This record gives sequence, structure tokens and C-alpha cells, in this order.
Amino acid sequence: AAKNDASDSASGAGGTSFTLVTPDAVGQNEFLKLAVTGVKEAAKQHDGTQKVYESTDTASQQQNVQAAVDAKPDVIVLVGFEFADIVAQQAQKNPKQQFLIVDACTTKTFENVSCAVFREHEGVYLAGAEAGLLSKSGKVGAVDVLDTPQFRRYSDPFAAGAKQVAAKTETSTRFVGGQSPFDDSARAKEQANTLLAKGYDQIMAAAAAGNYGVFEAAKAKGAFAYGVDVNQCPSAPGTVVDNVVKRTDIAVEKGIEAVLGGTTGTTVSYGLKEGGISLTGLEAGVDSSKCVIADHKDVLTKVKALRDQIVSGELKVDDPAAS
Amino acid sequence: MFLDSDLLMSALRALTPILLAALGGALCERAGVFNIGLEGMMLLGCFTSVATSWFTGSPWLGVLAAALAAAAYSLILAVGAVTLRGDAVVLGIAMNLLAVGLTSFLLRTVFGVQGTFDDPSLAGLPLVGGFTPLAYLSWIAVAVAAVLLSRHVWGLRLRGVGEAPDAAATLGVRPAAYQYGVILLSGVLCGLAGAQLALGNVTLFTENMTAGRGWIAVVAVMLGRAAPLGVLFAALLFGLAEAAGFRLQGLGLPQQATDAAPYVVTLGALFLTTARRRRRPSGARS
Amino acid sequence: MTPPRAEAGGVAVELRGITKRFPGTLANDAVDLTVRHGEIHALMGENGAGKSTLMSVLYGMERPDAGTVLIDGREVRFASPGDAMAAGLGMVHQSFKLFDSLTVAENVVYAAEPRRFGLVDRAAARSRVRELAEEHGLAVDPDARVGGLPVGLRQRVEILKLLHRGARTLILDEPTAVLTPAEADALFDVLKSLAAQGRTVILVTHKLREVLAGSDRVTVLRDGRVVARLVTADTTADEIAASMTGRAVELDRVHAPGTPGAAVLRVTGLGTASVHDVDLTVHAGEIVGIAGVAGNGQSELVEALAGLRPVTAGQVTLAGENITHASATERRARGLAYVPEDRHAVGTAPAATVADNLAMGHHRTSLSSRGLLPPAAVRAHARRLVERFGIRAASTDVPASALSGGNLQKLLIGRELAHDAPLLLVEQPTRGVDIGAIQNIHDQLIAYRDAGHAVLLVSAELSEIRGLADRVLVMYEGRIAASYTKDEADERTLGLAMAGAPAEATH
Amino acid sequence: MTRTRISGALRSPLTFSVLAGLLIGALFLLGTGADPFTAYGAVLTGALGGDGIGATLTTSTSVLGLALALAVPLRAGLINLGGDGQLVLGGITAAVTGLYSPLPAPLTVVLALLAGMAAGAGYAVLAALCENHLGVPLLVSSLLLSYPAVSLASYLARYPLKEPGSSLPQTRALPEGVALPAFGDSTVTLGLVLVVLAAAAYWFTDRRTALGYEIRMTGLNSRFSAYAGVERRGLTLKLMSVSGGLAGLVGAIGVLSFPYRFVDGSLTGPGYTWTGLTAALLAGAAPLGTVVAAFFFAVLQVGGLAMERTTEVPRELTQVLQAIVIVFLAARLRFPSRWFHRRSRESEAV
Ligand SMILES: Nc1ncnc2c1ncn2[C@@H]1O[C@H](COP(=O)(O)OP(=O)(O)OP(=O)(O)O)[C@@H](O)[C@H]1O
Ligand SMILES: Nc1ncnc2c1ncn2[C@@H]1O[C@H](COP(=O)(O)OP(=O)(O)OP(=O)(O)O)[C@@H](O)[C@H]1O
Ligand SMILES: [Mg+2]
Ligand SMILES: [Mg+2]
Repeated sequence: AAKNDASDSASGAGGTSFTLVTPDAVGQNEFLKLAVTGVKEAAKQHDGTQKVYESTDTASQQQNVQAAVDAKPDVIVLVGFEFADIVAQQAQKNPKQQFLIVDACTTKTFENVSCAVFREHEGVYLAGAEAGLLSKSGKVGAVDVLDTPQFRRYSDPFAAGAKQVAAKTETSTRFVGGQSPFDDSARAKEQANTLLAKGYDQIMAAAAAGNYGVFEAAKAKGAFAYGVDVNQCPSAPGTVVDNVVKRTDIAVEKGIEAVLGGTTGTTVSYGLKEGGISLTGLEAGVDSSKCVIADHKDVLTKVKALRDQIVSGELKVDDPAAS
Repeated sequence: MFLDSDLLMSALRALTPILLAALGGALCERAGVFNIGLEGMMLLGCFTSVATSWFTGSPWLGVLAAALAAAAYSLILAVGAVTLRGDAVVLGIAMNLLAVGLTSFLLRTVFGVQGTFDDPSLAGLPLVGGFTPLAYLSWIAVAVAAVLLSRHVWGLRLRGVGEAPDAAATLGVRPAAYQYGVILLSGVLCGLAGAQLALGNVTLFTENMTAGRGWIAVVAVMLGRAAPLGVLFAALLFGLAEAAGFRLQGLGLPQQATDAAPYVVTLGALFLTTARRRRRPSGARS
Repeated sequence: MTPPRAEAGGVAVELRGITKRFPGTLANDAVDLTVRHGEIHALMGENGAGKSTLMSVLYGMERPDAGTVLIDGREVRFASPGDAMAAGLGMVHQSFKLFDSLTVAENVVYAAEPRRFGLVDRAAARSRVRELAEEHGLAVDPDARVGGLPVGLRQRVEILKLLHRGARTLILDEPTAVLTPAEADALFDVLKSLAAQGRTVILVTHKLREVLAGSDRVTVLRDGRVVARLVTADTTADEIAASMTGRAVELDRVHAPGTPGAAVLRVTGLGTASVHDVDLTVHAGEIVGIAGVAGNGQSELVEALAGLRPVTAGQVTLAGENITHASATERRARGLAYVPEDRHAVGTAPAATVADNLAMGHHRTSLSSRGLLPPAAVRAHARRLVERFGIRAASTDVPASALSGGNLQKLLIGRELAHDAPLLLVEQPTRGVDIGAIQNIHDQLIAYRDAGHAVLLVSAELSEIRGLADRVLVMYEGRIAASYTKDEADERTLGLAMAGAPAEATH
Repeated sequence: MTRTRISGALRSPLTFSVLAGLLIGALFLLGTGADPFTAYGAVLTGALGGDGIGATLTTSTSVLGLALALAVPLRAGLINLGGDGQLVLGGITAAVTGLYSPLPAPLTVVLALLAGMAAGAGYAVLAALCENHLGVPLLVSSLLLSYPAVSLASYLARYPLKEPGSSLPQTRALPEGVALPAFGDSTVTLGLVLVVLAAAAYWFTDRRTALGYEIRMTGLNSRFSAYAGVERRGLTLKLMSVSGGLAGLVGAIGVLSFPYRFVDGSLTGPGYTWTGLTAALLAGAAPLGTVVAAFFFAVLQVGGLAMERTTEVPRELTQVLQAIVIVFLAARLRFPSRWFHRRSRESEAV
């Protein structure tokens, strides 16, 4: 549904306005929920109004962006790599309209398109290191939605991180696939089960709605899982070790701020260093997070050291989506 | 290492919801009603079971509610196709469409969330020997349905109704009553299938979580020639192919290939089973 | 519940003032009918006279708009056939109401099953069938699938069904339409023995011969009204026919023989499913009749000739050209027209309009040019044929399902004759059609022959074969068992040959 | 005759169903505290207003294209459930052609359209062959074949044809100029004209040609048309190739329109195949009815999204509305059914 913030729109009649277009229904998608939080926060800070247009498929993405352009807000925020082509087209047609893309960028640079991208692989690498340290069987795996470069960012660095701390670790990745890969938690659970059956005891879950299925599978076998985007530990306390947190809200807020401040056409990359990517375990409040990692301070110490190496540039994590 | 007990367990888990739905479809088929609304009824069962289990704390009430809700939903097909003589295929497709919209709508209004409803305190079905009681029920249902159809008075009359409703009517059997009966029964079975999926296979509700399983059930009905045992084997074949596909992914086969595997295997099985019929001279005018 | 068995001669069934209206038709108009215990009562009338409707009312399938039904003197109101059965009525419908995939025993006991613990007691069902079959001379294998049985046996199953339910009054709607004379005679033997046991039989039929030979009394309907009540022993075929049609009818007309010309169809050594080594020739200006008990390969032979069934052996030539493996379309293009046996399932599309039904087969030839089929041409063609063949239809735009059986048959035959094809294959042209329509159809076929066309006629109706055919072939077990000239082909000879025992020498 | 049928169809069951659907939808809206008039107004202005008509026509291109694709065999009683596979193969083939054709851009566009149609047609024919020669019912063979095709296209887009560096499973963009011309600034392309031409051709064939007559008669009674010499297997092949060709055309149009590449899942995501099939089923595959139903569904889809943007009402409502209209229509609409031999026989043997 369109989320008009009535109180804000009343006060900010002549104020700034922002429109957020999502590639999928927001629903329980933590990543998109954070983007909504970000744009709302920005509206509050700039005494403006905001709208959220939710899409479900390429056709509705195009229609929503068109509708946003027609409404001429100050900034149109788009989250997701799905929008790269559409924004390139619209930015050219509407040079006065400011766009902010989060999580992707157009191939060509435009004066009116700003980008914010994440280096998820850095966080996933750290989660992999935790897994490598915690694994009893020496086998860590991942369940991704689909075999795409974007999702491989959640599996390949996981394996690399584990191998970094325990060189002999065996790694493996499964993809949910099927007719409805983003929603099919039963399938995600079966995929996790095939890993668990082989003795894998640490599983990175990047299966969208299927994550819950992965957690269930891990819980039933007494194994451990890793969540994404936000703290997913409360959905399976004792099973979820840690989460690769992606601060979309920060990227949206800061991006809008920059555009309004006149800095446009730039690309900002968020990683461990910028605080755009992190682990729940590395943040304040870890003790009340219900995450397993809270009980493994020794592991966290080693992971923090790794993080510092990455932040300082001493250690470089390969990005599967960059090849 | 490939054909181990885990593979079988995995196949049997994938099998249960499909089998329950397909049994319902098979009974309808035997009564001359082509039911392709299995997917929608199953999805409604998923939602109802989760909602009921959440609010009552009892997965069993969830199962019961799912069966009742899906049966009530199946009345659309019964009234539309049997009483009003509408087209069953169109109605079935509409029911599938309606269920997706309706459950998403209810998810928003009842739980105030979109996409997925999941909570650690949502009570799922217990496991007995690795399977939910519904899984055992589905196997019993196959046996019961087989006996009912082949030996029971009800089954004989049902088969007659499916083959020649006017002939049954002249003998005082009301085809509509039997057709209503099996459609409602298929609703109950699909409701159970949905409960199994949402409270057994996993413990949560996701929009469109049936993800095509109802269609596979329709295919299983055809492949199994609407006979309970045939349907069992068809669903098992599909479950095995899917579970094996998961394994093959582990061996490095691309995900797209393993996605396609169960359908290709099913099609192959159809070729083989129809090959026998093809060789028989055609029954000419009938 | 069971009413006391009334003494013979008492009234078993009485209908008083039955009126039944369908939209646009008064199917039954204050019909009175009295049927006594132990009699065989014939109900006659032309197509659409209201016979089936009256029986539907009696059997609880239709509610009358007015009138009452009395069984054994008591007024009854049947809401369904189930009620009628409970009152001791049983009906064999014109199109059999059987379950092809079930066995004979299952069909017989359906909805009145012997049970053990809720399960069907198959052994009891089987022995019940044997018992009944024995008692009434209706031998049939209880374990056979009904779908594989010839019509004669299927009819036995229908009768067994009624007897199993203890029916005391049996209604049969055109039971002999698909039977050979021998089978029909056997049926009448059964009916007579049933009547002798005190059961009552109501027989709906068009066939005068049977009525005269087998019934006790006759009621004749015309346009929904009773026009005659006759005692069989005191009446004649001419009298019945006249009251049915409302005019004098010339029965058993003898047609002048044809004058055969060149061979049009030549078949040598033909084989196809259940047909073996058939040789036959049909000449221009000649009607060749094929007689045989249903299920002896006649249908398969004709289908193979029409191109609807692959030929596995032998050769077929049409006007000198080899068409053994030609498609149905090619055959039609070379001059073949075909009237199939089943007018509802094969010969027409009942849901399509009369005009569309009449266009079939002409749509690629006379009605279209370069693939275009102008709707105006289709309609004009339909109007021409409706006129020429006297098809009674409200308009050419009504669905064919709205036509009566006789008119649908006229539509079918008219459409095929209009091809003016050198060869016409025609199966059961007058099945279920009334006397008036029969004469019309027979005249059309003779005229077609006399115009120099070749006709291959398959019919279960021996009088039809004998009346029309210039030569008669008899098929038995997929082979041509005998061949006769018009003069040699008397009923007895043909009957023997059809039973597999050709009497005199053949050629 | 045509005219009376259209007006008849428009008058009774359709109007009734739409009104009933709107009424039930209004109850839903009231239940969630929304004003039905505002919501329905938003659907209409969103779909048919100046801002929305472009999107509606673009959506109509796909919905109508697939509705026609599925109506053509349906007219003869054949159900093609493999629209997704044929659509996607058409799209990926057009993408390959567009990427690798050495011809000048305009010719490449034509070639890509033809190649897309050929791919869709070829794949649909495969399903027809399964029915004709292997005895697998078309309904099942087309459905089952669809999945591997989607997987294959997905594989091609992700590996051999993938755009380097992209996070999306998509092929490289087609070369400059390899695109269907659009009308002005809008997203409506020449594809709409192609699809409308196809609809006109279908109408003409159905009403005015011997082939169309044969197709209709086969749909009403296949044994009747077979008896009169219509060769069923040949007809199945012909109709399925046209059907698959049209689905492939829609796929090719999709790829040759913005964003000028094959994006995995984007052709099947919006569910055009189901919408199209439903439109065709509702209209009994009659040409004009199919066009009207397809446009109606496109309006609902686009308008529903607009309604969600401008009001608080969730878009699922239009989905529910659509389904309710179909349920009502289906319950009152008889359709020549051939997919179950037993059923058709029983209804023919009146
Ligand atoms: N269900 C119906 N709806 C409308 N008209 C009907 C219906 N059934 C029969 N009729 C009409 O009622 C009249 C009487 O039909 P009926 O079936 O009783 O004739 P019949 O004597 O059995 O004819 P036939 O010898 O062809 O079997 C006919 O004009 C027929 O068209
Ligand atoms: N719904 C109907 N509307 C109009 N006429 C009908 C209807 N149902 C049946 N009839 C007509 O009633 C008459 C009697 O029907 P019946 O079942 O006896 O078939 P019939 O004419 O004997 O044909 P056949 O011998 O080929 O079965 C037929 O002329 C049939 O066309
Ligand atoms: Mg009759
Ligand atoms: Mg009759």
C-alpha cells in the first residue's frame, strides 16, 4: 500500500518530497523495510513528505518509476539492481529529476543519478570466519535463492572466510530455485536438509523468505545458521549465530542528504569501514540480540581483528559479483 | 552415497502434500469433475492452518480449520461446475487466482504483515518417527481410497457417476450428490495438504507458498490415471526426482538443470506409461 | 411397501390426462393410457409424437404439467426414477444407460448392490446375474466388461438390471432399433415369457412388424395426442400406419431395380482391425447392401473405406484410382460421401448451427474459394438444402441439437447427397426414424442411385436392405460370408447367413 | 450472426459478472475501511487516464498476445498450458538473434521477431507431437515442457549470454537500434500493432475462412470434423505452432522493447500467461471476446497498481476482483470442452 505519512504531508506542504520505489513487495523483506525506514527518517529530517511505491515484477517496476517521475518529487529513491536500466532511461529523459539508486548503479554516469552500493561480501566473509571457528564438523555451507552473482555474494565469501580461519573447511552452496524461489520455504528447508545430512553444521541463509525454512532445518538438527540484512536471531534463538546486517536505511538517508546538499552524480560504496555493512555481533546490543554469537566472545575477538584488517585494506575480500 | 535413507526421507517429505492433494484430485476425476483448483485450495489450507494454530496454540485445530476452510472454498467449484454447469477448468484457474489474492489480503489484515508470517512460538505438527501424523494419514488415505473405489458400494456408484452420469441418474443415484461429495472431500484433502505444508514441512506462512505443488498434483492425477496407487507412485516419482535434483546440485550441476529434472522425469514416465496404450489397437468407435 | 400382486388383467399402469409442455412444444396433450397386468402394450407414433416424453413422465424423469399417474390403481407422484423403481417400474432407454468400464455384474447390481460390511459382495452379484439369466433365458457372462459387448448383449444387461430390481412393469423405448431380426425375435421371446409371469411390458417402437407379432394392444400418439387405441389381433399394419401419420401410407414399397454401370468402388483383399480379406465391388447405378449382426466388422469396413481407419491389407480403388492409403479428405475430393451410423456423436456437431452442420464437407469445395468461406454462402447453402430435403428447423441459425432425430437424419443425409459424389457410403440411414421420414429417405437413396451413383448401404434393418439393395452381402466375423442377388435375399436366407451358416450356394 | 453474438455476450453474463464482482469488491473495500468509489475511480483513472494509458496499452500488448496465443488452439478444444515456456524461448531466441545478427539493425529486428516466433512455435509443436505420437495429453505435455524451457532460458541468461559485471540475471543489452520503434515518448511500441494485427487475422480466419470453420467445428465436436476429413493431428500441429509462434512473438516483443535485453523472470513474472489463458477461456476463444477480456484484465492490472499508489487499498483487491468476475462468468458460461474425452462424449450423446 502507498504509505503516505499524513502528519508529515500536512506540515510539509511546500517542503521537500521523496518517493521510494521498491522492486518487490516490502512485506517481510528486511532489506526493503530498512529502505522504507530510511526514507521516512529523511522526510522527518528535512520536514518533507515521502511515498513508497511497491512493485512486484518488471512491468510494475517500470510503471511505478514512471508514476514517480510524473509526480516530480525532489528525489526518487530506488532500491535494487533491477532499476539500473530503468533509471538510465528516465534520467536521460528527465535531466531535472534527481535519482538515488541503492544497491546498484547505472553503467553510464549521469549528473542526476547518485548511487549507493554495498560490499556485502565483507560482512559475509566475517560471518564465514565465525562459521569456520565454530564448526565442529569442518563443513560450512550456504543456501541462496538463485544462482546469480548477487546471491553468490552470500556464499562464496562465506566459504572464503571460513577457510581463512580453518583452512581445511569443506564448503558447499545450494540454491532454492523452483517455481517460486523467493517464497518457497519448504524447498529452502529441503535444500538446507541436504547440507545438514552431509554433516554441514554452519549454514549461511540467503534464501529470502526461505530463510525461515533454513532456520527450522538447522534447529531440528542442532546446527547453526546465519541471517541477513537485519537481526534474524529472534526468529530462531539458539540457532541463528549472527547476521550480515546491511544498513540500507543509512544509505538512503545519507544519499538523500547528499543530493539535497548539491552533491549529485556520485557513487558511494558502503562496507565495513563506512558502517553500512556489519555483523549483529559487532554492534552494540549484541548481548540482547538473542544471537548465539553473544556466547562466543573469543570468536568475536578474532572476527574483530579480521574486520580491522579489512577496514584498513590489509585484507581484501573477493567480490563474486565483480567478475 | 547417493541413494541413502536421507534421500528417501526427503522424497517422502516432499511427497506428502502433493499426495494428499492428488488423492482429492483423483477422486474428483473419478466422479467426472476435472479439478485443477488444487493449488488454490491447498494455499488456503496453508493460511488457515497457520492462522488457527497461532491464535489457538493448537496445530491440531489448525489442521481441522484448514480442512474445513478448504472444503468451504471448494464449494465454488461444486456450485459453479455441478449446479450451474460452468466450466470446471475456468473455475479451477479462477480459484487458484483468488486464493493467492485472498491469502495475501488476509495476511495483511489478520497479521498486519506482508510476504511471510513466521514466529518461533507458532506451534507446528509434531514429528513421529521423522514424519508428521498427516504423512501417515496420507498413506492410510491411499489405502482407504483404493479400497473404497474398487470395493465399496460408494466407490462403485462414484465410478458410475463419473463414467455416465445420466445412466447413474436413471438408477436413482444422484450424480450431483456424489460430485459435491468428492469435491468437498478434495477440499478437505487439499486443506490437509496445506496444513502439512505450512505446519509440517515448515512452520510458517509465505504468500504463494504452495509454489506449483497443486499443479504437480494435477499431473500426478493424470500420470496415476486417477487410481490411488497410481497417484501414489506418480507423486513418489516426482518427490524422488526432486530430492535427487537437490543432491545433484551438491555434485555441481547447475541449479537450472536440477529445477527442470522432476518435470523431465515426469514427462518421461508419461511417455513410458502411455507407450503400452499406444501399442494396443485403438478402441475404435466407442 | 410392496403392493399386493394384482390379478392378471387388472390395470397395472394408468395415465390420466397427462399434459407436458416444453418451450414452444406441447409434447403431451391430455394423454390417457391404460396398461393391464401381463400384457405387452405397444406405444407408437412418429418422431416427436411424444412417446419418450410420456414415458419420462411415467418414470419420474419429467414432471407433468397436468394429469395423474396411477400404479395398481393408486395415485403416485414420482420425484425421480428412484421412486418409480421403488414402485416396481423399470425402463430400458433407447440409448442404453450402461457403464462401459464396469462388468456386467456391476452394471446389473449398480445402486442395488448386495453387500458385505459395506463392500460390494461381488460373488453374490455374480451369482445373482447367473440366476436371473438362467431364469429368463438372458445368458451373459457376469464378468465381461460391458464396453466390449455387442448391442444385443448390452440390451440383456439392461433387462437384467430391471429384473434384479424386481421391476413388475418394464418400459422399453425402441428396444429393437439396433437389433437384428434374430436378436429381436429372441427379445420378444423374453418379453413374452415375462408377460406370461404376470409382468407388464410397455414397448415404444416405430416398427409395425414387431408390434403385430409381439404386442397385445397398441396405443398410437400423434402430435402429443392419443389418436388410436387398438387391439393387436383386430388390426392391420395399414391401419396403424395410417393413424400414426394421419394419412394412408404405402407400406413395403417395391422399388424398381437399378441398372448397374461401370464399377465405382472396387475392394480387394481388404484388411483392417477386425475385418479380413474383404472383396467387393459397387457399380454406378447400383445399391449394394451389407447385412450382418452388429459387431461383425461392418462399421470398421465402412470406416476404412471412408479413410477414418488405416487399411492394413488389400487395395481400394475409387473410379479406377487407388485410394487405399488416401486420407479422408482426399477420398472425399475424389468422389466419396459418407453417412455415418451415429448422427449425434459423429455425423453432426449438435452444438453448432444447422447452417454450419450443413456446410461440413462443402466448406472446402463449392462454398469456398482460395480458402475463404463467406458466411453468406454458408447460409444460402443451408437454406437450399433445408428446402430441398424438407428439413424442419425453426431457422438455419438454431443449433442442430434442437432438431428432432428424424430431421437431424435428414440434415445428415441431405448434406451428403448434396455432394453428388459417385460413391455414397451410408450406415443405418433410418435408425430411430419414423415411417414418414423413412419413406422420404428411401426415396432419396433410390433417386440418387437412379442418377447413376453407386451406393454402399449398411443396415441392421433387413426389410430396408431387401427393399433398397440390388445385391446383398452378409458380413460375419469380419468377412463377407455370403453374397446374394435381390431375389435370393429373403429373410430366412439372410438370417441364417448372418448367424454364420450360409444356407444356399453363394457367389 | 456475429453481431448478435457479440451484443448477446456483452449484454447478459459479462455485465452481470462484472457488476457482481464490483459489488463484492466494494464490500471488501468497506470492510477494510476504504471508500469503494475512490478506489474504483483510482483504478479507472490510473489505467485509462493520461498517465496510465501508456502502461495499459503496453500491458495489453503482452496480455492480448498471449490471450490470442492460447485462444487459437482453444477454439479447437486444445488447451496449451505451456505459454510460459514458449514465451520465454521466444524472448531468449530474439535476444540471441539481436546480439549476434550481422545484419543492419532494422533487419535484425525483423529477424529477431521471426526467430522468436519460430522458437516458440517449434517448442509448442514439440508438445503437439507428444500428444499426437506419444499419447501424452496436450494439457500435460505443454505444461511439463514449459518448466525445462524456462530453466534453459534462465541458464542461458545467467551463463553464456550474461552481462558481465551485472548483479542481475540478464543478457547483454541489444546493440543500439535493435529495438521496436516506440510511439513518441511512451513505452508503447510497434509490438502493439503487431498483436492487434494478429487479433484481426484471427478474427478473419475464424469467421471468414474454411480453416477457421474447421477449427470451430473441431472445438464443438472433434469426431464430427474428423469424420468429414479434418485431420486432427495435422490441425493440432498447425494450431500449436501458431499458438507457440504468438507466444514467442510476445517474448520477442518484450526483449525488443525497453530494457532491450532478456532479463530472467521478467517475461513470466507478471503472469501474462495465466491472465491470457483466463481471457481466452472466458471468451470461449471467440476472437472479439478474447480481445475485450484481455483489455479488461490489462486495465485491472495497471489500474490496481495505480490504486495502490494513490489510495491505501492493497492491490490484491484487483486480483480478488478479477477472480470473482471469472468465477461468476465461468459459472454461467458453457464452453465446448474437449479436454476430457469422456465428458465430451457424454455431452454429445444427448
Ligand atoms: N427436453 C425437451 N425440451 C424441449 N422440447 C422437447 C424436449 N423433449 C422433447 N421435446 C419435444 O417434445 C416433442 C415430443 O418428443 P418425444 O421425445 O416425446 O418424441 P418421441 O415420440 O419419443 O419421438 P422419437 O420417435 O423421435 O423418439 C418433440 O417435439 C420434441 O422436440
Ligand atoms: N432439449 C431439447 N430441446 C428440443 N428438442 C429436444 C430436446 N431434447 C430432446 N429433444 C427432441 O426430442 C425428440 C425425442 O428425443 P429422443 O431422445 O427420443 O431422441 P430421438 O428423436 O429418438 O433421436 P435418436 O433416435 O437419434 O436418439 C428428439 O426429436 C429430440 O431432438
Ligand atoms: Mg423417443
Ligand atoms: Mg427416437
